[in-house]
Amino acid sequence: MTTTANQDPEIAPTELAGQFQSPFRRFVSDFFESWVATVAFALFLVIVFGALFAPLISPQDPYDLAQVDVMESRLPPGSMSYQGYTFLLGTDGAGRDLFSAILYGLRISLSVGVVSGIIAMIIGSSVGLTAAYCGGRVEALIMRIVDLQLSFPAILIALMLLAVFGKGVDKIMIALVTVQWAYYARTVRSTAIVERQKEYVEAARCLGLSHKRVLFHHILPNCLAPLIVVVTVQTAHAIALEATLSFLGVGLPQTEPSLGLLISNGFEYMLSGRYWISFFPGIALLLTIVSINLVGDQLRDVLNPRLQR
Amino acid sequence: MTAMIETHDLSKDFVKKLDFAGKIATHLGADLHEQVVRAVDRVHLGVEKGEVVGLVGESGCGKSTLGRMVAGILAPTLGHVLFNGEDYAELSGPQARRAQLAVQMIFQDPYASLNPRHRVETIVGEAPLVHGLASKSGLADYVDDILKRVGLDPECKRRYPHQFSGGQRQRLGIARALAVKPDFLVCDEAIAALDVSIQAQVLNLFMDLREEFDLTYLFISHDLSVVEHISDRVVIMYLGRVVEVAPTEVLFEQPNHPYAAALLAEIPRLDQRKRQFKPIEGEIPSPIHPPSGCHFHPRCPHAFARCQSEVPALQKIAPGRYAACHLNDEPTPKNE
Amino acid sequence: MTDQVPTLEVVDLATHFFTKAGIVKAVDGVSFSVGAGEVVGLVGESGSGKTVTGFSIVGLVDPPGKVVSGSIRLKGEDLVHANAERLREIRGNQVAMIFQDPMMTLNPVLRIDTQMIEAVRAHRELNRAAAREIARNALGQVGIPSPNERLKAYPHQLSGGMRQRVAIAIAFVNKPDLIIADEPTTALDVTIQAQIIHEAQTLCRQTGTALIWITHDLAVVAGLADRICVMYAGRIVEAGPSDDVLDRPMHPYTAGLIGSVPTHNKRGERLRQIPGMTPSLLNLPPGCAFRSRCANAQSNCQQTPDETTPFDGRRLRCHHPMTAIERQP
Amino acid sequence: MTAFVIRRLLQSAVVVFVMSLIVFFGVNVVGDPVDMLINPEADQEDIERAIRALGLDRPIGEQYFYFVKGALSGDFGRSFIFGEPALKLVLQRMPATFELAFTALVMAIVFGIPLGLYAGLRPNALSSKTIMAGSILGFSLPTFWVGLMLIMVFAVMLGWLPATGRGEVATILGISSSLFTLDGLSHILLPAFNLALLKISLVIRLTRAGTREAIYQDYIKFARAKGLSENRIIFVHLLKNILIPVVTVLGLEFGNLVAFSVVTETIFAWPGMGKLLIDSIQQLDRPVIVAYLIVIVLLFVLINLIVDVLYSVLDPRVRIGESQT
Repeated sequence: MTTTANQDPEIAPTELAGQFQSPFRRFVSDFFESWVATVAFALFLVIVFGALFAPLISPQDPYDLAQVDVMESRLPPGSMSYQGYTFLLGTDGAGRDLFSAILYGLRISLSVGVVSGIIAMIIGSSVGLTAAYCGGRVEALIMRIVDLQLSFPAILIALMLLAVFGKGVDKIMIALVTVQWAYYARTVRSTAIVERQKEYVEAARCLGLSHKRVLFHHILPNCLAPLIVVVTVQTAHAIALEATLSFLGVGLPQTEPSLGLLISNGFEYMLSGRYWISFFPGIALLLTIVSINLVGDQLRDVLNPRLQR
Repeated sequence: MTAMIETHDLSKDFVKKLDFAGKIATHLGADLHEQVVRAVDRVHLGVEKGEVVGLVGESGCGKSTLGRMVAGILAPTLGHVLFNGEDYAELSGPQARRAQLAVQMIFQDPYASLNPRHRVETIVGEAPLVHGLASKSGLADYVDDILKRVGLDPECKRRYPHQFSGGQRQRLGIARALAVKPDFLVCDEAIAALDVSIQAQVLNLFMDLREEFDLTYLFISHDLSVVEHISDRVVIMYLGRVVEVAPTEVLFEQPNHPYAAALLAEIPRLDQRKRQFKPIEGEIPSPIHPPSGCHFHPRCPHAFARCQSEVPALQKIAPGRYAACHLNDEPTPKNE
Repeated sequence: MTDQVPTLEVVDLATHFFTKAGIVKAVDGVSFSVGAGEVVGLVGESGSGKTVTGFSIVGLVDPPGKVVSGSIRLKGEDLVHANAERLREIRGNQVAMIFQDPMMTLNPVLRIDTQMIEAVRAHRELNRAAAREIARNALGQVGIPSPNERLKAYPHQLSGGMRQRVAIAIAFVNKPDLIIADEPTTALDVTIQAQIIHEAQTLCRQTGTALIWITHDLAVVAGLADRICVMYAGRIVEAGPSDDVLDRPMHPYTAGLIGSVPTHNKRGERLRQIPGMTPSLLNLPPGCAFRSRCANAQSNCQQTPDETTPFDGRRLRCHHPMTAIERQP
Repeated sequence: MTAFVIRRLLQSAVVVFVMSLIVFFGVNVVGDPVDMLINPEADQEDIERAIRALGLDRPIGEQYFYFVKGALSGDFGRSFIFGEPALKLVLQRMPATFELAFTALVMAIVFGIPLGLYAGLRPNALSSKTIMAGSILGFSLPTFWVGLMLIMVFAVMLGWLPATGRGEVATILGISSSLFTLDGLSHILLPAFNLALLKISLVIRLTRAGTREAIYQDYIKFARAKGLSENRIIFVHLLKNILIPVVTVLGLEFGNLVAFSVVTETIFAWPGMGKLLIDSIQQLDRPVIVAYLIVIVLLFVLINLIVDVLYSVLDPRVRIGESQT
């Protein structure tokens, strides 16, 4: 059942006016139609905000030795500090305020995830677009590599790389980019191939427009929707993967305490019932990933061409 | 006088090559072959200036492929397309561009043929601006003018395609083509996807524009009544080959080729009531494995031995009429 | 008129879709009947409600659609209030359907024999072998060569025309009283279309099955149907014997539709087009839905026209029907 | 079909070749092979001897040749820690990992398919929405953290299930597994569920999406029009169509489970290959790492091969399409 604008120019040209909406505004209003997605998006903004302004919000700088007292270690949530503020989420084994440590950890987790996600997206989509554009042997070669890589789980490839390279922020970013670029390449290429075969591309070529113009002005904008969905999913993956690797002790070094490391550090206190040291950083990680995934889920629905009216 | 568009021996093959593994498999005895589909097979076609030529055939007959080669979107495997006597393949620079713009195409699917991310003004105005047919300052007026001529309100030019109905979108597609001042339009099933009442509107528009812009059409359709209505001459294709070419009235009066005859007998017509449908037997063969000789022989009620072995040539049977059927060479009359 | 109970009688049927954007009155007050052995053409453009009418009869309207009022009687039995199990018994047994796209109607991962045998066994207590025999005969009846091999095939191994024949064989396999064919030849080529119409026509004549042929193509029903119902925006605007309706249309829409079809004698002339677009059924205002496109429209067209019977066998919904003079081109 | 299998075999061969190159270069070129392959506690003379024995003084091509030769004969050197052949160590741990991955796979099927089918058939029911919300959560929960929480709740707080180890192992028909003893079962429950959680979510989403898509297909409607019972429509017509992609994905996910067991095994101290790998990475036990990587690459290639063939057997469109053209 089509419910699109059905007026005729010869009869009522002005009747269309009420339905005028640019694709972007339509997209925005569709997106916020779901309250779950709206809440998730707000939550994600709060998390990003907390991470960005961690030094201003957190009661203590957990990595300034002058502010941390070992005597205050492993205090349960709600305990008072000597300085007079409350340890909202308790303290860890070294006496750091967990709430502050989580905010600082979020900074690291988010930046590692997002930065490597962006690099992977740039590399992956250029490669994918190149494949779709060149076709033939270049495409076959690129897609073979992509298929090869995608047939192995991300964590395995990351472990392989880290086993060779060792720990470090740069190392883990290399690992994350290596793991992720192939997803972007595959998505962009497959969408571009579909778009390339549509009649509007034939029409553009018939109109004598240059290859470059057709590629960047006609095909690329139509590949953005699936790309955006993959960006959200992959960013969530990257954050989770970094946390996992750091937890396993092969990711970030102790000097860069991301959420994964915080959880790992709390592991040893778990069996003695001091749950909060692992629990709260885990919740922070979970909320970050859930909010991104929920946003991605709604994006998938809103941008799905098959569901579009 | 040279025709505006001519094709000489025009052929298009679509090849699905065997990969390395396939080659090994054939060595091991598997029955695999490189698949070559000859979608268009040595087609000679001429369209005079001002003429409307209808191209008719059922699915898989290669009519769309032929149309795309004429429009310069697909490169032929063999043969040539000539525009005003000049070969597409030999043109370059401004001449090539001129030829490219002079032949435009109207597509079947009013949804897929418009870029969903572009506004109407971009869809219609992009090419004229790129090719310098309109100046940046004059573009708005240029686009308005064209929209009016295809029956669209210029007010709507800030809109996106999804805000239009199928018929309006097809008008947009026509406006986009007209914007580069073409001489020749290839209409590929241009009204097939539209509702009956909208079909009539667009068909009328095509006829009006023909007068107004002095256009020449290659009108591709599977719908014989539509082709009969608009065309001066009709070309009938079957499995990649032209089987008959004739002026419309003559063809519909008395088709020569048995396939043409069958096709004409089977179109449902408004003025034929409660009829007993007596279809020709058999399916349309796959273009991958077309029958030998005359492609139509397995379904043809008049087929004889020669039809299985020898491809009938398209030959002149009367002034302006051509057919590819061995029956025309036989002294014996058709056994009706 | 006979006092016999018609095979199907639909009275004042209304099927609405309750969408987020509003109520779509896809079918809004449709009445017609089909007698035994009769072929009725249900003609309309996209969105006219012809398909929904077909699905309403067999109770297969997908949510958010719902039959909201009216009655559907199959040989006197009420189908609107029949329970799900009774409807299931009727479907495929007393009323069968043929769909538009033969490439999509057969399950791609099940063999033809599975799909035919289950259709037989859903309604008859038969063993597999007996059901298979019936299936084989049914395939033979629709002109499928070597039915034994075809039974073992998967749908993708058959051409579109072949698949539609299989679908027709399945529809006829339980000798139904009524077949509803929803645009069964639209996706097919002209020569294949003729074959399919031929098979359906012959089988109906042999078995006395009533046939509702839903289509947008007036020319097809002209050659096939005894009676024609023309639908526009969810209502039947005109109905009557085929010859009568096609030669002397009274509703301006019917006349416009006929004028839109290119024919021999209009070659090269401008067609008599209907201006404007088919209206959106979403929140359609009351009144004659055609009035914005109608040359005869006057102020009283703001009120929905009632159904009238200008003469025997002819029904019409129009305040200002065409006169004989207006019909001249 | 023949061409299909040959194509897959060729591809597999290429994959193994490429991966052997990557592992070789990773170990011998990017890192310092002397550090990586020779016990750091060896004295100078031992190192010299080992370099010659390993062929590290030869040209790179020749080194690769020796690497492949060693790999083919199953020789990846001895573990620095255990002093045993690295390959033997890895293979010894394999059954424990397989047992874990297999149990998780079964859980994913048993929970995932019915829940997904249910949610797909009644998309608007509250229960379905709950299932879908749960699946998003399951998708987002970091495996390792869930593992910790499972231990905390079920082992520490409630004390119902053991937190670590594999438990008692029994041997039936030559297969030793902890699945055959009650104690073993109680040990495997938590880690298997931990490992399965992500896959359950995945299967739910896949099954639901497949159901949602299939339910609107004409063939389902046609099946209804034939008057088939709802059970036959769902369990024959619908399920057969959606199971093809689900089974394919599940096959591939088995490999994924084996890889992800690295995390679960570390948390639950499960004595499998994954824990061995992490221990070896932390203790710089390079021969074991190399052996693990090669084994897992072969495993993946094998799984992919089996799944591809399985898919073509399941789907008649692929099975018959190939032989006809």
